[in-house]
Amino acid sequence: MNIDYNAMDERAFREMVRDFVWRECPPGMIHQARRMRWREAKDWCLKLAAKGWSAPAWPVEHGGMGLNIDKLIAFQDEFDRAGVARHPDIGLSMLGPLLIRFGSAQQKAHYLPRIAAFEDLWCQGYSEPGAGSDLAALRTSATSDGDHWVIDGQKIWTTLAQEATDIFILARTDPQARKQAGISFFLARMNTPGITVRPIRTLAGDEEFCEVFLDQVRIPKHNIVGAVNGGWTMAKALLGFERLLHGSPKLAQMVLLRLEAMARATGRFADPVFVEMFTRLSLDVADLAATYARFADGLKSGLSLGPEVSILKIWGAETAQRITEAMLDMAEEQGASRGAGDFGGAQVDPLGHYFLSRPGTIYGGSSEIQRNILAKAVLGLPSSSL
Amino acid sequence: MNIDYNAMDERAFREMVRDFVWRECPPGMIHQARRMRWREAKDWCLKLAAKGWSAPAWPVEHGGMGLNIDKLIAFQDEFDRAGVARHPDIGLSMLGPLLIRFGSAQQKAHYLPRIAAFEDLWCQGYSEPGAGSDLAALRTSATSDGDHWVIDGQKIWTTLAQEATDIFILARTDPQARKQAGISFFLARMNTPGITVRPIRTLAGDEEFCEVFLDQVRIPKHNIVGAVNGGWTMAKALLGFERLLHGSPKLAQMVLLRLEAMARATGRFADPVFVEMFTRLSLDVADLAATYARFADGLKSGLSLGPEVSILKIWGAETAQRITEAMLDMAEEQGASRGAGDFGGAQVDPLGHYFLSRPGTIYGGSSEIQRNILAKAVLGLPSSSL
Amino acid sequence: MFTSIAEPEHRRQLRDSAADFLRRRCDAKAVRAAIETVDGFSRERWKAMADLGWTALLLPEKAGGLGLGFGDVAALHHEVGKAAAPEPLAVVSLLVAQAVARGCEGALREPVLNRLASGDVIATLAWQAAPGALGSDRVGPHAVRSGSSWRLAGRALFAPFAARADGLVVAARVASGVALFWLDGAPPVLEDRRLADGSTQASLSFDGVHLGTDALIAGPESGADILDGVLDTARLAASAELLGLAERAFAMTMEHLKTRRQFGAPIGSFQALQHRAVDHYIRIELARSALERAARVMDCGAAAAERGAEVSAAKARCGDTARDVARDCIQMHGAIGYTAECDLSLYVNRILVLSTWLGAARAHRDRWAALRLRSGEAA
Amino acid sequence: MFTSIAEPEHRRQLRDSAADFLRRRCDAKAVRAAIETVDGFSRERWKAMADLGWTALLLPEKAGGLGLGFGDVAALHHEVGKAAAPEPLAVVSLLVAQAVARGCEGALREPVLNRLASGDVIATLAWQAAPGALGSDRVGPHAVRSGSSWRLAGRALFAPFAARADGLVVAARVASGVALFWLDGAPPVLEDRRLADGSTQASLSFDGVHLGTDALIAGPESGADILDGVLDTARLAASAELLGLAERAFAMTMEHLKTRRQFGAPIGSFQALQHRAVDHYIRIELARSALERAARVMDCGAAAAERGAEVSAAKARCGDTARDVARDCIQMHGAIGYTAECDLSLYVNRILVLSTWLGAARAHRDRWAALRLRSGEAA
Repeated sequence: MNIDYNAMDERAFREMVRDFVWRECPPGMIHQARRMRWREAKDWCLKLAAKGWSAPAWPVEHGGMGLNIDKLIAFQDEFDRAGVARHPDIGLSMLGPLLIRFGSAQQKAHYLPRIAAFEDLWCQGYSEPGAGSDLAALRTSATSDGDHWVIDGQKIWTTLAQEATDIFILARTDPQARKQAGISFFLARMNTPGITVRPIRTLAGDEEFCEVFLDQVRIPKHNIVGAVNGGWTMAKALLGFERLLHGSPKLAQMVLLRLEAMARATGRFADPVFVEMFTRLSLDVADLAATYARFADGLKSGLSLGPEVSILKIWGAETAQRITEAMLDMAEEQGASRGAGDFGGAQVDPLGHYFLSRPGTIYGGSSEIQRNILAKAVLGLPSSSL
Repeated sequence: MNIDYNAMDERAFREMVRDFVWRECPPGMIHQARRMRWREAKDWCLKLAAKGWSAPAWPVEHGGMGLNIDKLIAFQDEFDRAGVARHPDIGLSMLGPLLIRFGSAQQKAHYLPRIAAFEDLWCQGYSEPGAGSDLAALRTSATSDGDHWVIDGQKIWTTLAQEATDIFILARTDPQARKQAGISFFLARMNTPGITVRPIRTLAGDEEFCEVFLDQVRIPKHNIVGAVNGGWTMAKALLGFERLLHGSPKLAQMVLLRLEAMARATGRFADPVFVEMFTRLSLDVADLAATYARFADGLKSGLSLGPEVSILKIWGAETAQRITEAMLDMAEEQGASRGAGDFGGAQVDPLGHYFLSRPGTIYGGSSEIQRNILAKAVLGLPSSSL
Repeated sequence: MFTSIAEPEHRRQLRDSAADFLRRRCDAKAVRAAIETVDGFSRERWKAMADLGWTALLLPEKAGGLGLGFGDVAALHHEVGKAAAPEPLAVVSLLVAQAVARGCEGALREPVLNRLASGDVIATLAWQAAPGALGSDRVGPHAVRSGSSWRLAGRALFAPFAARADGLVVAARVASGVALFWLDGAPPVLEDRRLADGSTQASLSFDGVHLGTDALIAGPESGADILDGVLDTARLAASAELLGLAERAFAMTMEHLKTRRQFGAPIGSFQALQHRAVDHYIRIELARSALERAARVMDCGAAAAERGAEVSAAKARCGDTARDVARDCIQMHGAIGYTAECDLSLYVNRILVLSTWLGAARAHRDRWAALRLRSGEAA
Repeated sequence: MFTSIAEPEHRRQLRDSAADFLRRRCDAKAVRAAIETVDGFSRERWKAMADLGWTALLLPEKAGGLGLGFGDVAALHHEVGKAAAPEPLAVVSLLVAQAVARGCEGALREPVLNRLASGDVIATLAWQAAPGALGSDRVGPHAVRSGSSWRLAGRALFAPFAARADGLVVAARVASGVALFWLDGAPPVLEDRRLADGSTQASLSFDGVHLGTDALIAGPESGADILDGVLDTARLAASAELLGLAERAFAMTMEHLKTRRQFGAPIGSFQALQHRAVDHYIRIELARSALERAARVMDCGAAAAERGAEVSAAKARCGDTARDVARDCIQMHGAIGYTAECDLSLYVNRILVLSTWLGAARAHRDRWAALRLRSGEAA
C-alpha cells in the first residue's frame, strides 16, 4: 500500500482516482443538493478509509495520503467532476490538521487514526447564540475543578451534532482576560453527561445544524489542545483552514454543472438569453478557479496566505448563489417544489441547491464581515467606529 | 392671451402644446446629449416667452401659465416626447418659486418678469469646494458694512455661470451660530466687482460647470431674500424644489427613447438578448414613471412630500445611467467616439449620454447621502456615528 | 414605513377588516400549524374567509357577491400576503369562481357558485401544457364531442391543491378553440407534489375522462378569452400577495436590524446594510406602483392586450422584487434567517412559490415585450 | 494592495524598467499634453519607447527583437496601462509588426520591420467590416489580382491612428481567403474621428487603390490565420492595459477616500463605500487571473480555438471590470471625478476606448460561448 502518489504522473494519478470514484461511489452520493448524513455516506466513507484515501492532505505518518498541493487539487477535482457529495469531514479537514500541528503526542496517537478510519465523527462547538461571527464575545465558560474542567454554556450552528461522537469546544478559561485572550480549546465525547443536542430545522426543511447545550460538562484535564488560555491560536488556525476550504470553487462548479445538465436536457442552449447568462456565470466560475489556482501557486512558491484570500470565499459563495438563482429561473414553476424534479430526463433539485448555497455567505465570517476586513487590511481604508 | 389652460380638455391641451413644440422648436434643440448654451437656446426661449409659456408652473399673476399638476405633467411630457433639450432654467425652476414664496413685493415685481422674459439668466452659488453635499459646512461669509453686505468666498459646480447675468448666493452671516443657523440668501448681479468665473472642463469635454470666486463683493442690503440668518429656510425650500425636479423620470425616458431609436435603426430588436435587456430597462422606466405619478397624486390630494420622495431621484438617476451603459454596449466600437455618430441612419451620441447621466447620482445630494437619509428618516434604522 | 396614498373609503374598510381578521386568526403560529397539515391550509379559516365574502369579491351583488373591483382584489390579497395566509383564495375565488361566473349560463352556474362562495368546497383549475405557458395558446388537455358527451384526454401541469380539491374547472382544446368544463368530485391526479410553502400542486391526466354536455361552462367562442382573463386576474392577486409578503419580510428584517447587536452596535447602524435596505425599499415601492397601475387598468375595462401587458409588468416586478427581498432578508438576518423556526421562513418559502406561479418573471417580461415592443410603443 | 505572485526574473526587470521610464517620461501632465496635440500622442516618447525595444518585444532576437513571450507582452502593457500612456504601442508592435513578421518573407520584411522597430514610422492595420466584427470572417476590404497588380476596393472601419500613419497593413478578401498587403505612405482616410481619450480612429476606403504584387505580405493560405493571431495578441495587450488602467483608477480612488473628509470623517470610513471598493478589488483580481491564464495559454502555443477562447475571456473580463471600476470611481470621487482636470479622467476616457477596441465584452463572451459551449465543455 506504500504508493508515492506525489511521484506519479498527474494524468495517471487522476485516472486512478477517477476510476475508483466512478466504480465505488454509490449513486446516492452523487449530485446531492444537501449535506450527506452518516447513514447515507457510511459505505462510501468506509471504502475510502479502507483504501487509505480518507485523509488526502494529512502526512503519511498520520495515516494520510501526504499529497502535495498539485495532487491534492487533482484529487479533489476528480471527486468534484464526478459530483461526489460532501461526507462528514469535520474531523478530517478541521480537527486533524489542528492536532497534527498543536496536539500532544498522545492526542495524535489516540485521535488521528480514529478520525481517518471514521470511527469518530466530530462536530465543532464554535458559534454561540447572539455572537454570530464575533468570536471575541464567547460566553461558554470552563472552570477548573481538580483534574477536570467543568464547562457551561451553549453552542449553535453545530453541523450535524446529532450524529457526532465527539465535539471540540472553545470556552473561556479566564473570565478576566480581555476578548480573545483567556480562551481554551477542549475535546469531549458527545456522550459526556451534561451535553444535550437540539437539531435546528432549516429553511430547506433539513436538520443540518444543531444547538448544543453544555451543562456542567466535566472534561479530563488532558483533553485540552495547546496551552490553557491559548485557544485563540487554535481558533485562528481553524479560521485559516476554513478560509482555504471556503475559498474552493467547488460548490460553484458543482451547481454550474447541474445548471448545464438541466439546460442541455431541456434544450435551453437554443435560447440566446440563457446562453448569454450561462456564459457570464461560466466565466465567473472559470475566473474564480483561475484565481484559486493563483493563490495555490503562491502557496506552492512559499508565500503565506494574507487576508486577501477572503476574496475567494466571497466570490465563490456569491457566484454559487447567482447560479442557483439561475436554476430557479430556468425551472420556472418546477422551482417551487421540494425535492428533485425531472427536467427533460435530468434529475435536479433547484430549490435544494438554492437553499444549499445560502449559508455560504453567512457562516465562517459573513460576506459583510469579510468585506470589512478586506477594506481595512488590504485596501487600507480607515476604520469606521463601527 | 388669457386662456384658462386648466379648463382645457387634456387631449386638446396636449395637442396644442405638441403642435407648438413640433412647429417652433429648432432642430438643434432636439435630442441633445448635453445641456444647451444660451446662444443655442435663445431663439427657442424667446419664442416660449413670447407665447407666455416660459414659466408653466408659476401663477398667472406672476407671468406664469398657472398650470395645475395634471396639466404641468402633460406640458412637460410633450416637451420630453419631442426630445426638447433643457434650456437655461435655474431662474425659472429654482429662484422664481422661491421668490414667489419668500420674496418681498419689490423683489417679486422686479425679478419675476425679467426671469420669465429671459432677460436675466440666473446661476446658483450653492456648493463650495470640499463641502460637497454637506451644506452645513458652508464657509462663504457675508459681513455687514453700512448699507451693504460684503461677501467673500468661493462657490463651485455652478452650472453655466459663464453666461449668467445674476447669481444667488448662500453665505454665512453669523459665524458664531452652529451649522445651518447663521446662513443668509443673497441676490447679486454677475457684473458686480469682485465676482470672477472660471469654467471647469468636464470628463465629457464640456464646460458646463464653473467655479465662482467672490472677493469683497458688495451687495445692497435689500438684495437679501427672507430674514438675515434665515437662509436655511430658503436652502431647504430649494432642496425641496430640487427633489421634485430631480425625481422626474424625464432623463431616463429621454435616454431610453434614444436607445430605442438606435436599436430600431440598427435592427437590434431581432437580438433576443437585447430585447430582454431593453424590456428590463423599459419596465424600470415605466415603474419609475408610475411611482412619480403616485407621488404627484399624493401631492394633488394634499399630502406633503416626505423624505421618501428621494427614491425617485435615486432610481431615476441610476436607471438613466444603466440605460446609457446599454447604449455604450450597443454602440460597440462607435461608443468610444466623441460626438454623435450614425447608427443605421439614427444620429446618436452614446458617449455624450453616458457622461450626461453621470452627475445625476452626485449633485443635489449624492445617491449615497440620499440612501443615508432614507435609511434613517424612512426606515427608522439607527444612526451610525458616521 | 411604506408610502400610503389615499384609497377609496370602502377599500380602506376592506383592508382594515382583512388585517384585523388575519391578525386574530392567522398569525405566524397559525400559519405554521396549517401548512404542516396534509391539506397545507386550514379548512376552518377557509370557511371563515368565505363567510367574510372574500371568495365572492368580484361577483355581482345579485349573485351574492360583493360587486367590488380589481383594485379591491389587489388590496385584499395585499393583506393576505402580509399574513402569509396559505389558503387557496386566489385559486378558488378568482380562477375557478370567475371562470364559472363569466362563462356559465347553464344549470351549473348557481349551485357551483354557491358552493364555492360558501367555502364548502375547494376547487381548482387545470389547463397548463408546459412550464412557462402563460395562456390559452398553451392548453394541455383536449376534448372531442362524441354524441352526448365529451371525451377528454391529455395532461395539465401545476394545478394548485388539486389532490385536495372537490371539483375542477378544466380548460381543453376543442376543434375550434378552447372550452371550459366543470368536473365534479376529486380531480384525476397523476402526481402530487409538495411545494416550498407547504401547499401542493398536482399534474393531472384526463385520459379516459368523459363528461356530459351539461359540464360545459364555456364553449370555444369564449373559452380562451375567459381562461386568459381569469389567469390575469389571479396574477394580479398573486402580485399583490407577493408585494405584501415582501413588505412584511422586509419589515421583519428592519426590526431585526434595529434590535440585533454585533461588535457593540445594532447591526442596522452599519451603513452597508442600510444602503441595501434602501435598495429593497425602493424596489418595493416600484412594485407597488406597478401593481396599482395594473389594477387601475383592469378596473377601466382595458382590452386583453393592454391588461396582459400591465399584469405581466406587475407580476414580473412583484415576483422579482419579492424574491430578491427574500434572498437578502435571509442574509441580513444572518444564520437565524436560515432556520425554519424564524418566521421569515414562512415568507421566503411562500415568495418562492408565488413568484413562479402562473408564470415567473422572465416569462412575463417576454409577454410584455411581445405585446408592447412589436407595436413600437416602448415605455 | 494587489496580490503579487512570483514572476520570472526577466519579466520583473522588464516591468521595473518600464515603470521607471513611464514615471519619468509619462506622468499625468505629460499624458495630458500629448493627448491635446493633433496626433493624440507624443512622437518623442514613441521614439524613446522604440529605443527601449518595446516595439520589438515579440520579434526574434535575430530579427533585432527581444525574443520575449506573451506573458512579457502582458506585463509591459500592464505597466503602460497604469500610466495611461497614449502611444500606439499595441497597434504598431503587435498588429502591424507581427503581421509583417509572421507573414512576410519577401523583400519588404527587413526594411518595414526595421522602420517599425526604430519608431520612425507609425503604421496601422485596416480590416474591420463592421462594428462587433472579431476576425478574418468579417474583413471589409477586398482585392482581385489583375496582371501584375492587385486592385483593392471596399471599406475598413476603426483603424486606429490611420490619419496619422505613414503605412498600413490591409487585410482584404481575395478569391480563396484573406490576404494581407503592405501599403506605404498615408492611408486612404474616409473619415477621421477623435475618441474619448484623445486618440483617433479612421474609416478607410480602398476603392481605386492599386498595389504591386510585391506589396503582398501573406497570401490566402495564411492571411486569415495571421490576421486572427495578431488580433488576439493585440487583445491580450489591450486587456493588460485595461487591467493597469483599472488598478490605477482604483488606487487613486482609494487615496481619495482616505484623504477627503465629509461629515467629519474620511469618506473611506463609510462602510457602504468600503464594501463597494472591495467588490471592485475582487473583480480586478479576477481580471488579473483571466489575463494571466490567457498569456500562459498563448505562451504554450495553444491552437487558435483555445487561444481565442482564453483571450476573449480575458478581454471580456478586463473590459467589463475596467468600465465598471471607472464608473464607480467617478461616483466615489464625487463632483471632482467628473472634471477633466482630475487625473482620473485620463483613465476613465482611455478605459472607455480600450474596452470597445477590437471587440467589446458582449462580442467576446459570444465568441467564448461559440468556442466553448458548442463542444459541451462548460467551465
